[in-house]
Amino acid sequence: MVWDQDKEATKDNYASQTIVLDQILHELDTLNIEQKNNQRFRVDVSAEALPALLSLLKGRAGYTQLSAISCVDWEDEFELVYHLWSYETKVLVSAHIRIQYTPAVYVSVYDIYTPAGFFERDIYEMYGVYFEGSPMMEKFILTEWHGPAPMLKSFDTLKYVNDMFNWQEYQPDWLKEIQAKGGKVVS
Amino acid sequence: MRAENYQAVTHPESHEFELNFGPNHPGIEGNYALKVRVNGDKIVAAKADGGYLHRGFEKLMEGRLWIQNIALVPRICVPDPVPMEMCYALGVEDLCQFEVPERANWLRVLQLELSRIAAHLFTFGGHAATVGMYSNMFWGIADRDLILDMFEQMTGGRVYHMYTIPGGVRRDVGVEQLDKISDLLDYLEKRLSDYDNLFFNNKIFIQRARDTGILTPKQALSWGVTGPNLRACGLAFDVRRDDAYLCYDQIDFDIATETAGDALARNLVRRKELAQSIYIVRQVIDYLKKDKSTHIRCQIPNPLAWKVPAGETYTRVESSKGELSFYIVSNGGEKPYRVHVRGPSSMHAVQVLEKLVTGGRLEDVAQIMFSLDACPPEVDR
Amino acid sequence: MSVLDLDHVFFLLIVNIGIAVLWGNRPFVGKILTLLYILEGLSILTSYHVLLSGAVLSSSLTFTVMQQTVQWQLGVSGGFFALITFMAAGLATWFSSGVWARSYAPIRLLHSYMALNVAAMLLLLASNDFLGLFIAWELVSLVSFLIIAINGGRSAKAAYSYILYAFLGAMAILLALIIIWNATNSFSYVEVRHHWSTMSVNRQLIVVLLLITGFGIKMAILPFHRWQAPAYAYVPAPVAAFLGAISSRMGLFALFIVLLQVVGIDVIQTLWLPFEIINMQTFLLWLAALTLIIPTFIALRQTDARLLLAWHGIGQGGFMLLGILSANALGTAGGIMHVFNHASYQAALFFAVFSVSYRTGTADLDRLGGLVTRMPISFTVMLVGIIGLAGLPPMNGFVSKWLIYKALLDEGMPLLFLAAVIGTLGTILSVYKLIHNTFLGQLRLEHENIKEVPWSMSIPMMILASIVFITGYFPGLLLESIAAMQSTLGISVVDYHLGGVNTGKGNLNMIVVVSTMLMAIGMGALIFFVLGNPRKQVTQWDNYAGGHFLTSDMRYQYSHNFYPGLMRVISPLYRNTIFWLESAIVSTVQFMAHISYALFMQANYLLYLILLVVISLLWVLAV
Amino acid sequence: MSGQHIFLELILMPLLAFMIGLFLVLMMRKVRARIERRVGPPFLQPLWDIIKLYVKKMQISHGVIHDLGIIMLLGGYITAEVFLPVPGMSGFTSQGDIITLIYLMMVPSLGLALGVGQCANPNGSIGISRALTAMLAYDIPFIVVIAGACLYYGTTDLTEIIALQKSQQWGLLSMPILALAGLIAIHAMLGKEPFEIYVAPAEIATGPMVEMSGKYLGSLFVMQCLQIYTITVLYTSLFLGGGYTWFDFIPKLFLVALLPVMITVIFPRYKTDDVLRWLWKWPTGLALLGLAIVVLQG
Amino acid sequence: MKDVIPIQTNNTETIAVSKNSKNIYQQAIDTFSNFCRARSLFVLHYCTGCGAIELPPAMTSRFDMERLGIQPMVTPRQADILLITGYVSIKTLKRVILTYEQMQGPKYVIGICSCTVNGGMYWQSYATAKVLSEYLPVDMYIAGCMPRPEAVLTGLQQLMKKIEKGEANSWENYFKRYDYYLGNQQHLFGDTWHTPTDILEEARHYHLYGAESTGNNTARLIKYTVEHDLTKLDAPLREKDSMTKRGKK
Repeated sequence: MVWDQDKEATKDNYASQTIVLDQILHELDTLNIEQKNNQRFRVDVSAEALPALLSLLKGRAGYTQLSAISCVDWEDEFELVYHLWSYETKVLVSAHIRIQYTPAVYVSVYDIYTPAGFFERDIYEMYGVYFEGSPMMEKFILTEWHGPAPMLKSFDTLKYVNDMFNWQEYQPDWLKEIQAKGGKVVS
Repeated sequence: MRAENYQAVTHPESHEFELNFGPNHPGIEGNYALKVRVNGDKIVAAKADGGYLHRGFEKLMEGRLWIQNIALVPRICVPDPVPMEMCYALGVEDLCQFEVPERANWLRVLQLELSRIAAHLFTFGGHAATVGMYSNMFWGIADRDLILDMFEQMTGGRVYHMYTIPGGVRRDVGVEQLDKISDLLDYLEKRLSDYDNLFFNNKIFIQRARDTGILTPKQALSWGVTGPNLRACGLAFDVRRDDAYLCYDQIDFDIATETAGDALARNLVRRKELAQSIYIVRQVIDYLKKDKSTHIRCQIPNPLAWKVPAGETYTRVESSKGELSFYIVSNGGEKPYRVHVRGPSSMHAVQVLEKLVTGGRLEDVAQIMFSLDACPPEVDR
Repeated sequence: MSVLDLDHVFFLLIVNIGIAVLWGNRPFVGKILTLLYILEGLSILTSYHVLLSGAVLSSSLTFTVMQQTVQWQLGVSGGFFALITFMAAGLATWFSSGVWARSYAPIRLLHSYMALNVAAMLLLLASNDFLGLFIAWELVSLVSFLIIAINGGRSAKAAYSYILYAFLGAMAILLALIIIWNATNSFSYVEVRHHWSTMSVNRQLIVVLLLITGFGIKMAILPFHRWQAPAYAYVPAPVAAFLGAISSRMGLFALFIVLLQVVGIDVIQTLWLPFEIINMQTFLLWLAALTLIIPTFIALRQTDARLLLAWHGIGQGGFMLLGILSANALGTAGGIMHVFNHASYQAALFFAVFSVSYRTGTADLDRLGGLVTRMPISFTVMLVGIIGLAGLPPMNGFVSKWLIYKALLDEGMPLLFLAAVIGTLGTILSVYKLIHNTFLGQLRLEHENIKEVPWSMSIPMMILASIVFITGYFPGLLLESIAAMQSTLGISVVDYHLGGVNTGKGNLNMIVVVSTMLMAIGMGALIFFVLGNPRKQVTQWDNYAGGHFLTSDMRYQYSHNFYPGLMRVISPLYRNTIFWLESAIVSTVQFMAHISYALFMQANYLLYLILLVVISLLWVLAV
Repeated sequence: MSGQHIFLELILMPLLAFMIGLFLVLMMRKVRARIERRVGPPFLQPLWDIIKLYVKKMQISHGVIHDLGIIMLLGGYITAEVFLPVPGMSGFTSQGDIITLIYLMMVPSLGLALGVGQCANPNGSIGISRALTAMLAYDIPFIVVIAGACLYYGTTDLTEIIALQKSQQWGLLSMPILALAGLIAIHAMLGKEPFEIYVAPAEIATGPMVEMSGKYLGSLFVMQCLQIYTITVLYTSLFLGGGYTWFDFIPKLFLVALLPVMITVIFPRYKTDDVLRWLWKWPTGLALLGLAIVVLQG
Repeated sequence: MKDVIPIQTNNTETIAVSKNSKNIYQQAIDTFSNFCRARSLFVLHYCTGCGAIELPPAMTSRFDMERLGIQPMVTPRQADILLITGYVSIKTLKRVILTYEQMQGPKYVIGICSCTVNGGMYWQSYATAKVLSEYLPVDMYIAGCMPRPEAVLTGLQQLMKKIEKGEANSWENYFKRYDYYLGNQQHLFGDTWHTPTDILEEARHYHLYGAESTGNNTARLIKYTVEHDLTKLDAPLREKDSMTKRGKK
C-alpha cells in the first residue's frame, strides 16, 4: 500500500479523475462539478444525494480519507462542505450541500467515514446542526457552556464578553514611560 | 461535583474504577483530559475530554481583519506554529491570486522545516519523559531552544513568529544568519548520534514502546490518521509531496516510513524525519545563498482596508503532527466570513487515542498519547 | 496438686456440652459457656507449673483393649495446646454470645458443636498412646465435620469434601497403626519408640509417610490442601476463628508428637526416600516450604476476605512445620510458638473480618473500603493482626518467624530461608490488600451509616489483639513452656530469656526492639505533631483527581486485581503447572473417594470392605 | 553501657543518619543534574525543601491513619538506625541482628502504605501496589545475598560481621558475585530508574505522594534521606567492612550511593512485570551463583 | 527586564483581622520560615494555556530552574506556586479554582502571559476569562505573549524576594475576602457553583476569618449545599454532616 508512483502516472490520474467524476455525475442527476485546478474539484450536490455520492466516491473512486467537514452559516441556511481526499489519485474533492436553517438537522455519514464523528460533533456544538445517526453527539468542547451555539452569526461574542467580564486598569511603569513620550494606542 | 462533568454512572459491578489523566497530570500533553476506566491495570474504556483550551478561534477570526488574523493563527498550535501561518497565508494567497516570489517560498520552507525539527525534538523529550527517561527530555528541550534562538534572530519571535504573511514573508534572511543555521545543523547532527545511543537504541525503551498502541494500516486509513502516525504504518503519504505546496516539488527528500505502526515506529519515523528536515534545510540554505534576489513579497493592498475577493479555498500543509487544513470563505469583505481549522490532532487526540488506549495498560496511556504527538490546542481551537 | 486434675476438666467439659445442648438458644447461655471455658483454661493454668517441671496431669478414665491400657495424661505440650484451645473457644463463644447470637438461628447447634469439638480435642491432646490418639482423632474429625457443615450450602459441600479427605487420612493412620502393631506389638509411645529400629527401613519409611498423610490432611499440608479454605471460609464467625486458630493445629500436634516424640528427628534425618533421591527431612522441609508458599500465593489472588484468611492459615501451617522439622532448638521453638501466635492473630483477623461483614453484609474485598472512620476498633484489631500475620515487629508473629529464619540459616539451609522469606513477602502483599480494600480508601455511599460492632464482639477482638502484642513484647512468656516441652521431648533446648533468645551468633531481644520502636515512634510523633502547624482534616472528595471534581457516585477506589504486574508474571504458574498438578491430584483423590463411596453403597458392602482390608493387609505384610 | 550512653546514641544515631542522608540526596540530585547538563540544586536545597514543607501553614490530613502512617514511617526508620552499627556507636546491634533489621526496614513501608491508603486516592493505592510488588522483586535477590553473607560469616550479628571483615578481608573481595548482586538489589531498593515504577509521574502522578502535603510530604523527604543512608550503611557493613573511622566510612557511603545514581539517568522505567522478570532473572541468578560458591567453599 | 511587571493587584486595602501581637520568638520563627520558603518553591505542573510551552525550557538544561530551588510538582497538594500560563477558558478556570483551593497556604499565583491580565489576544472571546485576579488572588503578573524563560525566572526570583520579606501574602485575601471571589465565580459559573473544599472552615483554621469572608454569596453557597448536598446522589458526601442529616434507610 505504498503510493509511490512516478509523476507521469499521477498526471494521467488527474485526467482520468474527471472521467470518474463524470460517470458519477450521470448516476446522480443533481450534481455539478467544477475543476479548480489539477488537485481540487468542487462538487455541488443536493442534500439528499450526498450520502450516495460519498459512498460512490469511497467505494468506486478510492476517496478513502474524509479530510474535514466544514460548516458555513449563511444566515438563512447552512452550507456543509465535505472535503474528500484520494490517496491513489491525489485529488481533493469538496462536496458542498446546503441545508435549511430551522430545524437544522442532517444525516450523519459516520457509517461511511469514521472521522465524520468528530467533525459532526464539532458542528453540532458550534452551530447547533444535529446529525441523525451519529454515535458521538454528546458534547465535547462546550460541555460547560449554556449559551446559544457560539459560531452562529447571530451570536455577538463582543456583547457577551462585555456583559460577562470586567477589565482591569493596566498601567505599568514602562507603559507610562511610553505614554509620556507621546505614545498612544491606535484605534 | 458538577453534574455536567459526570453523567451519573452507577457503581459498576465489575469493580472497575475511574482514573483521570489530566488536565493537571504529567502524563497528558497540554491542558487536556482523558478519563479512563480501569480494571487492575487494564484500560476498559477511555473517553477524551477536551475544551480546556477552547478560545473560539474561528469566531475570533471572523471578527478581525485579514491582516490581524496573522497574529492569531500561530497560536492555534503552540509547539509547531509555523504551519498554521503558512496554511492561512496559502489560503489568502489563493483567494487573492497572489504570485508569491520564489525566494519567499524558499524562506518559508526554511521556517517550516526548522519548526518541524523543533517540534520533533520537543516530542522526543515528552515521549521520553513519559517512560521515565528524563535526561533525554532535558537534552532535547535544551537543543530545541537553540532553534528557537535562530527563529528569534530571523523573525524577532521566539515561539510565535508571525513571519509568513499572505504574499510573502516579513524579512529577508542574511548570509551570516544562514551560516549560523548551518552551524546549528552540524551541531544537531552530531547530537543525533547521542540521542540514538541514549534513547532510540535504548533496549528498555524499545521493550516498552514496541507493540504498544499498534495501528494497522487499515485502521489508520479508516480513522483518518495522517502525518508521521500514518507513515509509521507503512503508508507513504506526505502532503509536502502528494499535494505539493511552496517549492517542495523542487526539493529532494525521502518520505520516512516504518511498518510496525506501534509507538516505537511512530517515534522512529519522527527520528528519520528529523534527519530529512536537516537535509532539506541544507538544500534551502544552498539555494538562498546562491539566489541573489531580494524580492520577498508581492504587492499587498492597504492592510487596514484589505478586501479579499469572495470565494472559498481549502489549503493543506504538512505540519509535524500531520495534515493541517484551513477552509477559508470570503464574502469579499474586510474580514474572513468563515475560517475552519482542521488540526491533525483533532483525529489523533480524540477518536484514535480513545481506541488505542482502550484494552491497553495503564502504563502505556501517556506513552500512546505522546507517541501520537497529539496537540490539544488544535483540537479545542 | 492432685494428679487427677484432668478429671475436673473433663467434668467441666461434660457440663459444658450439657448446657449447650439443653439451653443453647437462651440468650444468657453464651456468657455461661464462656465462663466455663475460662474456668477450664484456669484449671489447667493453675497446675501449669507442674507441667513445666515435666510432670503430667492424668485422668482416672482408663480402659483396656488388646492388652493395651488406654489412659489420658496431659503433658506440657498437650497443656500448651489445650490452653490455646480454651482461649480460642472461650473468645469465640464470647464473640457469639451477644447481639450476634440473636441474628443467628442455629445458635444451639453452634454452642453444642463447639463444646463437642473442645472435648474431642482435649481427648486428643491428652492421649498417651496411638490407640487413644486414633480414637480421639476420629472423634475430632467427626465433630469438625458437624461444625463445618453447620451453615449448610457452600459450607456443607466443603464439609463433605473434608470428610472424604478425613476418611482417606483415617485409612492411612489405620494402616500405619497396623504396621506398627505388627512390628512392635504395642501402641504406647514409649514402647513404639523403643522398638522402632526393629522395623525394616522400608517399613519405617511407609509408616512415616502414612502418618504424615493422615495427620497432614487435617492441617492441609500439600497436596491435601484443597479442602480447607472453603471449609473454613463459609462458616459463621466464631467457628471460623476457632477452626482457623486451633482446630487444624491438631494435625500439627499429632505430627509433632509422632515425629519428635515417637519417631525422633534423628531417625527422620537418616531415612531416605527410595533410590536415595532425597533425605526424608529435606523432603518434609521442602513439603513444608511449598505448603507455605503455594497457599500464600493462592491467598494473594482471593477477593473474599474470609477465603484469603483461610488460605493464609494453611500457609502458616507450613511455617510451623518448617520450624519443627528443622531439628534445631530455635526452629522447634519457633514452630511451636507460631502455633500460639497464629492462633491469636488468626482469630483476631477472623473476628475483624466477620465484624465487617456483620455490619456491611459482605466480605467481598471489591465491595468494601474506607471503613476505618466507621469501625476504628475493628481496624485496630485487624492492623495488629496483619502485622502479626506478616511477621513484622513488634507483634508476636515476628518472634516465631525470626526463630525459624535463624534456625534455617544456622542449619545451613539458605534456600529454605529464602522460601520462608518469599512466603512472608507474599503474606505482606496479601494482608495489605486485605486491610486496604476493607478499611482504607474510598468509603462507599451505602456504608455511610455503618457503626462499630457491639462490645460483646469488640472486646474478644481487643483481648486477642493485646495478646498478640504482649507475647510479641515478652516472648519469654511462651518460650518458657516451649523450653519445657523441648526438655521433656529430649531435644535441644532453646536458650531463652523474657525478651527473646540468645544464640551467640545474633540475638533477639524483643523488649529492646519493641521499646526502641515505641520510643522511636514517640519521637516520630513528637517530630510530627510538635513541628509544623496543626493538621486539618478534609473530606474524601477533596482529593486530587487530575484536576477534576469527584462525586460520590464515582468509584475512585483501587481494589480489584490489586497486584496486576505481579499477576502478569506469576499467573501462568497458577493456571498451568500448580493448578494443573493440584487439580490432578485432588481429582484423583476425589475420584478414588467417589469410587470407594460407590462401592460402599453397594448392597453387600461388607464383603467389599473386608476384601479391601484383607488386600491391604496382605500387601503390607508382603512388603 | 550506661543508660545515659544509650540515650545519647538513641538521639545521635538517627540525627547523624538524617544529616548524612541529606548530603546523599544532595549528591544524587547534583550528579543527576550534571549528567543532564544542568547546574543542579544549591548546597542546602534538600534541607530547605524539608523545612519549607514543615512550616506550611496548612497541613491537609485525610484522617488519623494518614497521620499514623507518617509517624510509623518516621519511627520505623529511627528504630532501624539504632540497630545499624556505625563507627564509634553500635546502638542496640547486639540485641537485634540483621534479620531484625531487614524486617524493621519494612515497618516504614507498611506505615507509608497505610497512610497512603487512607488518602482514598487510587493513584496512591496503585503506587503502593507497585511499591509492594517491587519489594517482592528486589527482596528475593537481596535475601539471597544476605543469606549468602550470613552463611559465609557464620553469624547474623552485624557488629561481628564487621569485626570479621576487619580481621580477614572485605566481603567485596571474598564474595564478589554476591556483592555485585547486592549492588543491583540496592539500586532497585532506592527506586531509581529503571525501577522507578511506584513514583512514575506520567502514569500515576507520583503514586504514594499524590495526596501528601506539607509535613506529610516533608516526612517522606526525611524518609528518603534515611532510606538512602540505611541501605548504603547496610551494604557497607556487609561488603565494605563497615567503617574504621568516620573518615573512611562516609566516603564509602557516598561511593555506594554514587554507583546507582550514575547509571540511573540513562534508563527509562520498566513496566511493573518487567521489573519482576528482570530482577528475578539477573540479580537473583547472580546471587544464587554467589550463594552456591559460598556453600561450596564453606 | 521589560517583560516583568509586578503590578499591584486589586487587594491593596487591608482588612482588619484580629491581629495577635507577635513576640520575638514568633518573629524569629517567621523570619526563618520565610527564609526557607523563599529558597524552595514547588511549581504545580499544570499547563493551563500556551505559555506553558516556555516552562520546559525554563526547567530544563538551558535555564535550569532547579539551581534556584524551584522544582515542578505534580499535584496541588505538593505545590506552592500555581502558574497560570496564559488564557484560562471557563472550563479550565473551574479546575484552576479547584486546584488552587486544594493547595496549602502559603500559596502563590503567578499570571504568566498577557491573557491573564486582561484577556490579551482573546479579549473578545466568549470562552476565556479575562481578569484572573477577580477569581483568585494573584501575586504577580508576568506579561508578554509569551514571556521568555528569562522573564519567568526573573519573575520567580522577584517573588522569592517578596516571600523572604514576608510580603507575598495575597493568598490570605482569598480567605479574608472569600465573599468577593466567590461572587465573581458565581457570576461566571452560575449559582450552583461549589467546590469540595470548605473555604470558610479553612479561613478559621488560618485565623483569617474576617468580616468580608462571608456575605450574600457565601450565604447562597451554603443554602445550595444544604439543599442539595444530601438529597442528590452526585453531590459530594460531606462526612461531617452526613451522620445527622442522612437518616437510616
